[in-house]
This record gives sequence, C-alpha cells and structure tokens, in this order.
Amino acid sequence: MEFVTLYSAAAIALILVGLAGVLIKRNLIKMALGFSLLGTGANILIVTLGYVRGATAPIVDSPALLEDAGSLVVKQGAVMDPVPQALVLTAIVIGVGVTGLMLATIVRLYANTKTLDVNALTRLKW
Amino acid sequence: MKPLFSLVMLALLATLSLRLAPLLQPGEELGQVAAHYASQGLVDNRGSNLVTSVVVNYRGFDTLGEVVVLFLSVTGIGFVLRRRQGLVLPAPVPASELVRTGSYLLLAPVLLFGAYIFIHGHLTPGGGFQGGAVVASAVLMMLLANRDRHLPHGLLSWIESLSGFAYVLVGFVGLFAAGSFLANRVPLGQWGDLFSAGLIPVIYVLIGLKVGTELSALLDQMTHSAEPEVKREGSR
Amino acid sequence: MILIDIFVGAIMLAAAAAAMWVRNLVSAVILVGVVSLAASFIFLRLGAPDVAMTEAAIGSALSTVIFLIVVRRTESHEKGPEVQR
Amino acid sequence: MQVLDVIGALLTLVGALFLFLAALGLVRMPDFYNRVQTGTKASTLGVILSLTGLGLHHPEWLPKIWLVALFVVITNPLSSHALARAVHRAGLPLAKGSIRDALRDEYGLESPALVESKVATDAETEA
Amino acid sequence: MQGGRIPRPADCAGTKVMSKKKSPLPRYLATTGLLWVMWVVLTASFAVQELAVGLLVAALAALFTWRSPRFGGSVLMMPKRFLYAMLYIPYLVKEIAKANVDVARRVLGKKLLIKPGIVKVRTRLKSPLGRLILANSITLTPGTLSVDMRDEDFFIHWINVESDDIQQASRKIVAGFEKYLEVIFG
Repeated sequence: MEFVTLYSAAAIALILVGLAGVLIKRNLIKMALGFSLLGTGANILIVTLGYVRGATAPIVDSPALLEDAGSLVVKQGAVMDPVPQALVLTAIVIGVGVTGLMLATIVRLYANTKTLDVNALTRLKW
Repeated sequence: MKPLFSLVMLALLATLSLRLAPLLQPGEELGQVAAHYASQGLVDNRGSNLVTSVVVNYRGFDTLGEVVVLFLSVTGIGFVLRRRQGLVLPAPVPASELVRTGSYLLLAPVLLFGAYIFIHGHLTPGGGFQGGAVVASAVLMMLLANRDRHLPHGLLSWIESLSGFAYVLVGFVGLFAAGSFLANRVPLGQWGDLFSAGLIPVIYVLIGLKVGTELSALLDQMTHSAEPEVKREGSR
Repeated sequence: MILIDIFVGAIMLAAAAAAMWVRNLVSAVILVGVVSLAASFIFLRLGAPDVAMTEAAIGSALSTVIFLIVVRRTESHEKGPEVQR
Repeated sequence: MQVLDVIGALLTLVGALFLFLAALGLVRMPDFYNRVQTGTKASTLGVILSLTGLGLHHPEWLPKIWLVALFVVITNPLSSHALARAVHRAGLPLAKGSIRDALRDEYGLESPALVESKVATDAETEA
Repeated sequence: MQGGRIPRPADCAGTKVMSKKKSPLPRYLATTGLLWVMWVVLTASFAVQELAVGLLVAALAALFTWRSPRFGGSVLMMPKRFLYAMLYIPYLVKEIAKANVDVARRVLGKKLLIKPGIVKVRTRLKSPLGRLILANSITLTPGTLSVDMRDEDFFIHWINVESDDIQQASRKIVAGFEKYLEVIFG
C-alpha cells in the first residue's frame, strides 16, 4: 500500500473519531477537543489530495526543477499541488481562532452555570 | 434517544466514507488551475515558495478575508470574556526567577526568529501565518512567566489595524497599476533574492504582524480576562 | 519508510481515541497535542513543509495552551457515567 | 566526505541511544524527580549528538544546527526546573527512601490541597 | 521610546543588581550585534540585502529586551570574561558527558543505585543570567536537578545525596561552576 492511501485512511478515521467525540460526549471541553481532531483530520485529508507521485515540496529552490535554465517555467509534475496546501494553511489559523471563541464561550458558560455538562444546559434546548 | 441517533449517524457516515474512499485517488496529475499555479508561479511572481504565491497573490483576496475572520473571532473572544467591573483577581503564583530570566533571555531571539520566518516567506517554507504564530508564542512565554504583566494593548491594536490598513492599501496599488485588486505588477527582481517577488514579501510581513498581534491578543484575553471565582489551588 | 508511516499513523489514531476516552481533561488535551504533532509529521511527509510548520506552531503549541488555560479555569475531570462506549 | 558521513551516522546512533536511555529512565526511576533527572540529561545530550550527526551529513547546515542545540541547552533544563518546581508546589512527595526534603522542611508544602499525602513522604531514615 | 513595550524588565523581581548609571547605548548595541549574528547564522548568506534587513530586524527586536537582566552586554567586551566563558564551555561539556555516563550506569544497572533527596545549597552569584546558567548547569550535570530557588538558596534534588550540610553540598555541587561564572558575570 502506498503511504498516501494510508494517510488518507488515517485522516478519515481521525474525522470519525472526532465526530464521535462531538456527538457522544457530554463534556463541553471534550466536545471542543473532538472538533479540533475533526479539523486536523480534514486538513490531512485535503493535503493528501494535493499529493503528486514523485514530486517535491512546492518550493522551487534549485534550477533542477525548472523546464530549462532560462525560462523559470517549472516542470510538469515536479512539485506538489500548492493549492490544497495554501487552503489548509489558512484553515489551521482560522481553526485556532474559532476554537478560541468556542472555548471562551465555554468559560463564560461555566462561570454562569458551574457545569460543563451539555445536558444540564437545558435553557437553550429546543 | 439522542446517543442512539448519534451512533446511527456515525455508522452511516463510516459506511459512506468507506464507499467514497476509493474515489479519492491521490497522486494523479494536477487539475488545470493547479497546473498553471505550479508551473507558471515562478514566472508570475518570482517567489520560490509556490504556496506563498497562492496564498498571497492568486488567492490574496481570500487571505484578506481570512485575516478578517481571525480578527473577528478574536474580537468575539474579547467580547465574551470582557472584564467584569469590580472583580478582584486573585494573585497568581509567580513563576520562578530563573524562568523569568530565561523568558527575557529568549524573548528577543524568538521574536527575531518569527521575523525571519515571515520575511523569508517567499523563499523558504514559512510565512506570515507561521511567523505570526512564533511571535505569539514568544508573547505567550512572557505572559506565562510574568503573570502579573499585561500587554500594551494600545500599541498592539495600532500595529494590528495599521497592518490591516496597509494590506488594503497595497491591494489598491495593484488596482491602480494593473487594474485588479492585489495584482503583483511591480518590478519582480531576481529569483532567489530577498527583495524579489514584488509585493508578496510586503504583504506577508503585514500578515505576519497582523496575525502575530491577533494571536497575542487572543492569548492575553485567555490568560488575563476576568476569572470566575472557582477553586484556585489544587487544580492541575 | 512505510513502517515509520504506519507507526506514526497508528500513534495518531491511538492518541485521538485515547483523548476521547480518558477522563482526565489535562491528559486529553495533551493527547490532542500529540495528534497535532503526528499530523505535522504527516504534512511533512506529504511534501507540505509550510503546513507542517503551521500545524506544529499553532496546532500543537498555541491551541494546546489555550485548552489548558480553559481546563485550569473550569474543571479538570470529566464527570458522570458514560452514555455510550 | 565519506568519513564525515560515517562519523555523522555514528554520532546520530549514539544520540539515539542516549534518547533511548532517557526513555528507559522514565520507566525505571521511582518518582517524578528522579525521572526528570535522567530524562533531562540524557535527552539533552541525545538531541545534541543527533543534531551534530545530521550536521556532519550536511556541513552547510552546521551553524544553524548548533544554534538549535544552543536553544535546547538553554530551554531543556529550564523547563525541567519549571516542571519540578510546579510539581513540588503542587505537593507531590518524594519517593520512599529519600533522605530528606530541605525545601519542604523549610517552607512547608505550599498547596494545602494535598497536605494529606504528606504522610507518605515521611520515610526519613532509610539508607 | 520603550514606554509601552511589553514588560519592563527594570522592575522584574530578582533584578536587584541593575546596571549602574552607565550609558545604555553600548548594551543596546551589543544586544543588537548578538541578534544580528544570529540572523546571519539563520539566513546563512552574506548578501547585502539580507544583512541590511537583518540589522533592521535585530535593532527592532533588541528594543524589546536590551534592558533585561544582563542580556548579552558586557561579556564580549572584557577579554578576561570572554576567556573564562570560553573555558567554561569545555568544562560544561565534560560535566555533561560525565552526567550521561552516570545516567547510563544508573538506568542500566540491575539494582537502582539511588539515595535521593532535596538539599539546600547557597550561591554567591548575584546576576540573574549567571544564576540561570548556574541552575541549568546544575541540572545538566551528574545526579543533580535544581527544583527551586529562593534568594540565595538553591534547592537541589540530588539523586545520590552525599552530604546534607549546606556548606559541603555547596562545595560539591556549586563550587565548580561558580568559579567560572563569578568571573564571567562579575
């Protein structure tokens, strides 16, 4: 088995584990951790989609990757797909902001209700 | 009732992903757009790091939006955790003198390293987001070693808003020079030089400053804002 | 090399499952940090050094610290009988 | 060139051995403080040796690698100091058979929450 | 200029010995210089552009910490201190090597040869950076780990306590390093 396949399978498993945490756990911090795992799994999955066999990282620091010396055109299939990497790069940073917001809400909820149990927070239940 | 429902959903999702997994075939050749970015990125931007080209130039407008999202979430945290009036914070246990000395000793090198990462964003792996995170971790070190100190909020918010403003201004440079927002139409320089790739390093330095200050503000709010009166000691 | 890949993937999944399993929230947070660290190695293996750096700096450092601060401020132990599992 | 590679590989191997020793120490030692002891020393040397071995493979990286090693030498002992101090403040007792705890004798346990466990530490005279 | 900067090291606890009424400029320049050297090591390039940007960044980064406890500063300017600093490095390396042989012996031995305990030792060093290096050196050398410090007293976890007495323990643990550090940090 190729290692990319392995990693995409691991990423899907990680997404499922995180989702299980979010759905089953009742502790708010555990749910936040589950979200974090979910995000990590999704990020790995997206990056595996940009993998190109036999290519290097998308950093063109040697002329060997160029088509010919004068033109600055990079060879076909010499580098990985930069687009998923760019997306994941920003997604991680946004992820920490969102996690922070989630945790701030949890802290505030705890200060008001002294519990981390979602089932106890019935006021917002529909 | 609810757990059962969750389990059913999970099982459904698991089977679905098992069925869909064979469709994900990594390792094939690139799509048309990606192939253009990968092969022409160096011609268009002269920056070695193609990811940076995508983040800052091809998708520069998205990145502006993402920085704004980060800003909004930090503002939201500040709003949720705003200081309550008249609440006296209990004094935290001060860190050891050695740790304080160490944090002062390491602050400048770590800041320099963060700056190195975002200044060389177009040449080596790294860039504004990573450098910003490194800068924020330096700030975190200071916050944890000196719990009684607060960040200079005025200075931080000035840096933050000025760099955001400058980002938009640089975008307008592209609009006037080439007719599209954030277009990279200034002299590109020599491939591999520090001053190359046109506006990319400028924008990435601005992003680095902005992300660094935003993450620092986030950490500061998490460590310093009004604490609920729960048990202080004995919690691990 | 494939052995290392299997090892890292297994570590990552085991840490993730353990993070959802353990009752002590501090341990759970640290285990999620381990997942992030393994993820950053995986990004490096997949030829994405930029993403690996971001994940290492943000995923396993900053967000772990944020979680720890929150755990310190609330409770460090997950209560109650399990619903499932 | 070839010689440097061999030396580098050997250094990396020795470094890995020391890292293994650090891990083994974590398992074998009786209490937190002793574990940190062996862990810090062996892992610092292990990391430095492995990095230097890597540097001998790529001599142009050597300055950078030594910069990293310098950081490790500053931060590794410092962090174990911080850990040990925090743990002592939280009231974790020394292992049975310890000679004495001068810090506790002089300042007492800072954290009242864990005072009950103090009884376990009073294994004063056991050589 | 430094008005609203992050923390003001001048009132950092434990910074009892601040610089006397000297001009701060040499210290600032020394800090900048050290940071600049670090930049050059990082970039591994002597191109004019890199050097210029590095100088700028180093000068800016130095603004944050140049007043902190004895950072950089005077060590490089006095030949005697520099000489002792150079002598200190091989001494420390030797001690670290000894420490690791010691660790290997203890960990691999059939029976655990330990007699642990926390002892108190005393140091004469005043400078915060000197104390930091002393504590780090103690942690890295055979069988000792610095657990806490209050004023002059270090509390050392000793894996094989040889002496309970402050004087003797200080002589055994601290004196070797102090000899060098006292000269280096004055």
